[in-house]
Amino acid sequence: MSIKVLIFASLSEQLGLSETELAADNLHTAQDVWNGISQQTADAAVRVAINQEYAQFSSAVKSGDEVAFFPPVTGG
Amino acid sequence: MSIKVLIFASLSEQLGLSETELAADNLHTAQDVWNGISQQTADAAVRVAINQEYAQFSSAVKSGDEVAFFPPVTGG
Amino acid sequence: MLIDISDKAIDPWQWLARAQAQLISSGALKQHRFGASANFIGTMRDFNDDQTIQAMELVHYPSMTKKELENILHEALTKHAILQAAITHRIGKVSPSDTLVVVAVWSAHRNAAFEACREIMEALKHRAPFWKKEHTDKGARWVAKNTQG
Amino acid sequence: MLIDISDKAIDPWQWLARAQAQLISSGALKQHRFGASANFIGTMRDFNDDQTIQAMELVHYPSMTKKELENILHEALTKHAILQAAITHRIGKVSPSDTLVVVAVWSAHRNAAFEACREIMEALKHRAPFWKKEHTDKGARWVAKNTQG
Repeated sequence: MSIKVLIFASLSEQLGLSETELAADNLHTAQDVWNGISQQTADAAVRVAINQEYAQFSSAVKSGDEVAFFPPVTGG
Repeated sequence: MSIKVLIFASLSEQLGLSETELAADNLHTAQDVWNGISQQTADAAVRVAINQEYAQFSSAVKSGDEVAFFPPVTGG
Repeated sequence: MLIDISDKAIDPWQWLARAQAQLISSGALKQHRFGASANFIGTMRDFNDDQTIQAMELVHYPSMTKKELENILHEALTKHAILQAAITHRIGKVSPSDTLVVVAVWSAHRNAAFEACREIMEALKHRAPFWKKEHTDKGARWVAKNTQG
Repeated sequence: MLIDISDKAIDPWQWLARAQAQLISSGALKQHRFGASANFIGTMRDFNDDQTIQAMELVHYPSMTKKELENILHEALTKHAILQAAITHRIGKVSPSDTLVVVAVWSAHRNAAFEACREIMEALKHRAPFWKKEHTDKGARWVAKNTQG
């Protein structure tokens, strides 16, 4: 009963973390997941995706979800 | 002392003429050149070029010029 | 700028590769300095206005074609923040799926390339002295005017 | 649609030629039915924000990249009168003048191809989960955000 967390690019370097698993208990939103990996408030530019789709920090999460945090994308 | 006249595409077929030379005497405008090759009023869609640049029927012509008449272009 | 008129089949991607290589080797386009290239490839379809087209003939006014295409590219190079631009256009007898025209623009950033490429195509369609004669089941006919796109 | 992610050098014109051939042979694109193709090629430059870039690293979020590029092409195919669309994007270590991205759109008429190609590139730049890390004289730095074009 866990949530997989991925962090990419500069954000991963800042947090010193690229991937982790959190116990799903008491994690109701993406914000809760963020609070589980960082004591700091997320920069306004940080994006969140739940199961590979863009979401909000207020979006619901559940056990088995993959939640990703990353800085503005810079592809192309 | 002449003006070279070129006619292209459907207009050339309508007039039965693709190229001719007209004596430059009394030819002051592209309209005069048109009158030298056709008794009919030019269709509003007919374009005229003088020395390979778009012009008007009222534009001046002189001996040595190349004057072309053609229908709307359909390249590309 | 680079302008070709071809009475033989155009391979659009080979032409694009060669055009870029030629512009770079002549010094007209600096490698490592363009971040964007926008291309347009026009291809002959086998239908138009609900009629099947078997073949087409493309005629032009050679000396004016050259001048007008130069004018069009010059205007694009002046108006937009682009580095280079190139055109090739087919003439003569063509068949469905043949390439009719290729336009390519190189720039540092994408917006200028997109805008210039599109404007060059619009200008070419409205100003370059080419004419199409379609050969259909019911005989040959001159195309009266270009579509709005 | 056709989506490639490549950790090897992309020859943009070979990729375009192959993408079109593949879409035609699979029946996804009917030969003789498209009159227009708009392409965009993004290339690595050797400078950015006044600094010389020696190399760059492109990382991504693989499973989301695939989904998001599919979403982007699906939206373009739904919104515009286009017949097909394709993308390839480079990942890994890249050098100046390497191709980073190619977008191609096929349609009956040119306006739809131009508009869709540009919108796909904008969407890709703003939504596809790729990140660039530049290696400059002064060390490595993550690109903070994409330019407006």
